Amino acid sequence: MQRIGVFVCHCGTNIAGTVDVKAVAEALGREPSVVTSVDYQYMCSESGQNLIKDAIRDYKLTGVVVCSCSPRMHENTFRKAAAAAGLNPYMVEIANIREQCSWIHKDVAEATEKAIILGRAAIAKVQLNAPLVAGESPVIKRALVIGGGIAGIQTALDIADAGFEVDIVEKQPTIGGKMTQLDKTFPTLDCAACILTPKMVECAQNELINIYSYSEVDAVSGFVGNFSVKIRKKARYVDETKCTGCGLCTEKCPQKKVPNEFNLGMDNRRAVYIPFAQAVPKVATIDADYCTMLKTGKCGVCSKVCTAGAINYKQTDEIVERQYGAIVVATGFNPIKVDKYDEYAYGQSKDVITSLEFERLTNAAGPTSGKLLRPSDGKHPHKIVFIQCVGSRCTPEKGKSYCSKICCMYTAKHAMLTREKYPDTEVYVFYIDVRTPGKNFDEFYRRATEEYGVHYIKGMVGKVSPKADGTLEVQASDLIMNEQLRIDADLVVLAAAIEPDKSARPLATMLTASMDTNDFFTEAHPKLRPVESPTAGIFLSGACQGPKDIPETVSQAGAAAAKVIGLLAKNKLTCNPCVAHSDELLCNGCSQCANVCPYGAITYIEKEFVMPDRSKKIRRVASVNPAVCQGCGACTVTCPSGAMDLHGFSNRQIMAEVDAICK
Amino acid sequence: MQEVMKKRAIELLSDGTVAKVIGWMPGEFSYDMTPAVFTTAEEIESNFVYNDFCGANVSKYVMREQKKASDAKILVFLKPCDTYSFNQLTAEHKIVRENVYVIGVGCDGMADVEKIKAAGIEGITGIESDGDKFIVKTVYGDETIARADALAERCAACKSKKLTVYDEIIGEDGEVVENSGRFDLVAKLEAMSADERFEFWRNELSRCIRCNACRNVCPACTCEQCVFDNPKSGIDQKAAADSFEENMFHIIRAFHVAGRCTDCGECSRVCPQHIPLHLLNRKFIKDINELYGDYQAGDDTESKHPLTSFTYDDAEPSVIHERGNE
Amino acid sequence: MQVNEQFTPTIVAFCCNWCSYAGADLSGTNRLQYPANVKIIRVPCSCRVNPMFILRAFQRGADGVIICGCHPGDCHYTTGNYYARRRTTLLFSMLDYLGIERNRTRVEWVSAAEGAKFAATMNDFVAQITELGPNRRLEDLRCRK
Amino acid sequence: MENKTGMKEQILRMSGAAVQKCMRCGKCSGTCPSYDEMEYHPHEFVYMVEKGDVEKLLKSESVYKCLTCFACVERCPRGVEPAKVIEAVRLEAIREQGRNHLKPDQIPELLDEETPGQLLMMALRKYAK
Repeated sequence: MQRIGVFVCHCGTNIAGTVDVKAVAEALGREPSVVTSVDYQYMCSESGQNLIKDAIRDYKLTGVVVCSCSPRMHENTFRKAAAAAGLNPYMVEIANIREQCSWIHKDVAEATEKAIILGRAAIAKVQLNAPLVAGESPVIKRALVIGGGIAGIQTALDIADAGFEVDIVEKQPTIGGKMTQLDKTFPTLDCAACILTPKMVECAQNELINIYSYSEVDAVSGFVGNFSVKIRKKARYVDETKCTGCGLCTEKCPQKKVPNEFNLGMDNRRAVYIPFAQAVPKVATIDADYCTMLKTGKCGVCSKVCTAGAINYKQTDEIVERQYGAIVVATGFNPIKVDKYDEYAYGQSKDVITSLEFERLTNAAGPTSGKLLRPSDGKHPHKIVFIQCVGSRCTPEKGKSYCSKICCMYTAKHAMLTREKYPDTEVYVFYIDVRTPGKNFDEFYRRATEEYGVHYIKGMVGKVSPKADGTLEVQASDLIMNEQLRIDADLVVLAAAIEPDKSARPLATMLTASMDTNDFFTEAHPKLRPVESPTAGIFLSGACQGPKDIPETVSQAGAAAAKVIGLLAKNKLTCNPCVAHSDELLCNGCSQCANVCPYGAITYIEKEFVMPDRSKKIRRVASVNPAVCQGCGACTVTCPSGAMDLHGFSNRQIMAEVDAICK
Repeated sequence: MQEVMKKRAIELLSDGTVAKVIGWMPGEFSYDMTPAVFTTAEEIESNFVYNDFCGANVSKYVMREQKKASDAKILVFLKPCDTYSFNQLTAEHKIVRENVYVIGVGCDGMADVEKIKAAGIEGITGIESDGDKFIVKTVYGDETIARADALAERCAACKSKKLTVYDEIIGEDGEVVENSGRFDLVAKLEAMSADERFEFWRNELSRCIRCNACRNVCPACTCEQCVFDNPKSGIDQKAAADSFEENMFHIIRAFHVAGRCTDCGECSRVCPQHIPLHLLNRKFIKDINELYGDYQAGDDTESKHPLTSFTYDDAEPSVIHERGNE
Repeated sequence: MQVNEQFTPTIVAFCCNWCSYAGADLSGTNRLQYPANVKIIRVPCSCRVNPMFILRAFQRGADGVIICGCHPGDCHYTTGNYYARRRTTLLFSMLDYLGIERNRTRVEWVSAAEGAKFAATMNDFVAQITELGPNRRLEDLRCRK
Repeated sequence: MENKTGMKEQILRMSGAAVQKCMRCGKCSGTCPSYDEMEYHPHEFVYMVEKGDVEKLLKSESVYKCLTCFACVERCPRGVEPAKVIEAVRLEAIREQGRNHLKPDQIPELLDEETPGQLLMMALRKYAK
């Protein structure tokens, strides 16, 4: 039998003005198990709290009901007071007789009656309360960053800066990501490599940062503060510790016809390669799909020329298992494939290119050493047409439903740079809307038209037809002139939509992190928790969460790092004790609860039970990880047998409230 | 058919592939075929039966046998509708698929003995199928009855004759039946006024004697302990003391199996009070199909059922308030 | 027995802690009135509302039950209200199918900023239930007042 | 005004096209082979029908200039189907004039499996004078 104390607050006249608090205290004092019931001016004040503390000691209370303002206001205050008097804080319930009673009613009799009923409901609930103890779990003080683009790099640097170890897993042979392929960056036009490579070097040199390049995440288990991750280090057939990055092997390799992915296949590399000069780690990698030695066993040139003896044809994939307290996803994006849009003739003409290919054509380290030349004949293009929104803002059948966000700005950059370097070139940009919300963005776009004379045309290109003379006939509408244009262009550049990297979906499954229909990771809250995944301990950095430009990516990367640091700085995590728990004797292991859990908090264990006849039996039962569960209760309703219940909001507690209200 | 099945069962039993066989044998009367577990060739020889009275869904018996010994190899004969329940039980980890050898048996619909009796045929000892007729064996000699007149209601509105899981097939595999008409009665009820519906269901549910046969036979009712039997649940009730409790039990039971019910119709078959309980389950199935897209529980063992999944643009609950017929 | 007296219905409102309960608080802070016969039960999320609770309320004498949660897409637990939406839709449809007045139940999405909507919703719902009259089809006679 | 919305509804119903999905990119007009022949262009059809401004379209020769090649339908990023809107306006114009050129009994012999039914109907209405 509980011993319950009821404390009715006047809140000055806020409550006492419309609720007869004395009558409430008196009526509730007659409820079963209530041993004391008093009213007071301000319960939340120091002396009000002391009143509660004294009553807990004097009456040996096992439960407390405070009739006052909203629990969202002072539930914690009263819980702390109870704890100070030696009562479990979760034995306190609040009846909200201010916001949900005195403030909305004028009639005193009516409001008083309602306050009594709300008090009764709280008493009925507290009758069934049980002391709850918040669990604790240790935090492993190391973070994992998945993806080594600018997002991952910035997050890793910021975490390391706070003194925590960070591992970066990057699937390519080098970190750097998409930004390494860019020429200049908008709106300031600094060179991408100049601002990125120092950060890459910093990562390599920072003692707290460990880079797993050419590696992928194979499996993830555990929970916030305590993840265990299997990392597959793919065989690169070069001993990273020995290779000096001299590059001799990449010059001598006889296999010269490997499409160079760094230049998007616009030139070739060798079978053993270093993606680019500033690669980090600067270590050669052998492409097993093309290496003659690995395929036929005959060649071995690279091994012969390597003075460091770093080549190892017998290398195999290696799995390392490491523990982390937090995981940051920074898997980035890719441009979509545009060959499905027949009307733009991407597959038909070499001179229809994507914007990322255009970046390579204008980059000094690119296939043309930075000279803008047509891929088909190597001639300088005099008329260039840029097409916006290729695959963005479409119906799901036609492409991506979202705006890819970065295309308007980089196209303005491309147009501007082209006009600056080659003033004899006519540049047309076909747009639906020009979207430039960002600091100095609209000014930048205006400069493209006002200072550089780029022709912006409101309208869309309907068709690109390659002609016999090598030009491309661009048929488009000009919506403002209300006419149809035909432009004979030398080069057509498509601003392809961007999409999350393909590796994100399987990774999300491993992390039990949720994704939207476009495979972007979802945030814990779209406004208030934008860099956290709903799964505790998983954080989001960069374009894996949605299309982003570089400044935005870097700020999000820093924000994610701050969240990680906040987590790793703790020695132990205190869990919310109002979490789900499963009655193993009732659970039949059907897995429905795990299907609705947004946090992956429910796992199934094979547990041995002693049956009434003393025989032992192994049964599959649900097990809730209290460190991961957030206490939403979705599982409790899915469970038909009622094996799954929620501490603090149990089936019986809520039904007791219902009963008290309806009586 | 029965002989082929018997032969195959004995083969698999004697070559050690399986240790138990789940099928049917006569119960109290020779027309109430009951699920049965056989462990020897002799038992099969003398008792195993498969005929047009074998309507009972045996999938749940696999679960029961595996509960006794999860590693014992079991042979089970499943009719098409039983395979859906079997899949659903597998999906919910109630059956270890690897330890079961499934022989799918084709089915053309089962006979309803009540209908045969109602046609004045007495002393029934057996049944045979013959095209669009059933030949009913009786102590007074053979009688014939048109298939349409003796077919069980649920088989007349059969949703699928397709075997969704099997290791081998005896007989013919069929297809999913389009336009089975199984929702016709639900639609008819929906078209009634609220008063008429209330009247209808009061009339039906007030007959409930809480024998729990529906719950015991249901392949989706697999709880260790039912909420209605658990004093700790706060809603336990042994017998319905009030009309509310009659409603409560059946609403909650239907809700608990919603999305998981394969529409096998066993609940209505076993109800001694002849309450059309399947109309509750079918209402959920019809709503699910209409609101969230066609879904058949037990089609496979992978997909999440409609109540444990969602789409961002699901219908709002107000659709219920906005549709016709208050 | 109340005969010819003004019928005041008993209404149970399940409100999720993060949006609707806060919305109810806000309507209090703004002094927006709604009838006193609406009593709120705080639950962590609309997905915590078990059909058993709804039936229980009717059994014990409630005349109307309303469930309020975050707007779809805004759930504090990301997905809770999506499950609640399906469950309540199907349950309400079933009650309707059994001939129980469909307007005794309702779901509304009320955000923490929508104090006015909360009060308006409650006023509207109370009026609706008052018009429907006492719950007789899903009550437990033993609990009749 | 009422008549205006009535006409719009009628055209939307006939065409089954979702004009409200249009994002005004002009790709339909950019792709239209009949563009120069037309007074009102595909994107204008979509926009004007959405506004309910159908009268001008009904009177315009443009409705007969559309080749029904469906390039705009094929390429519209938003699935608006401008050609179907134009066809619906054309039908409306023909109906208003009481000049239905369609002889139903001629259809079966003209059908073959390759020809989209809708295309055939359009051709009949346009050319069977």
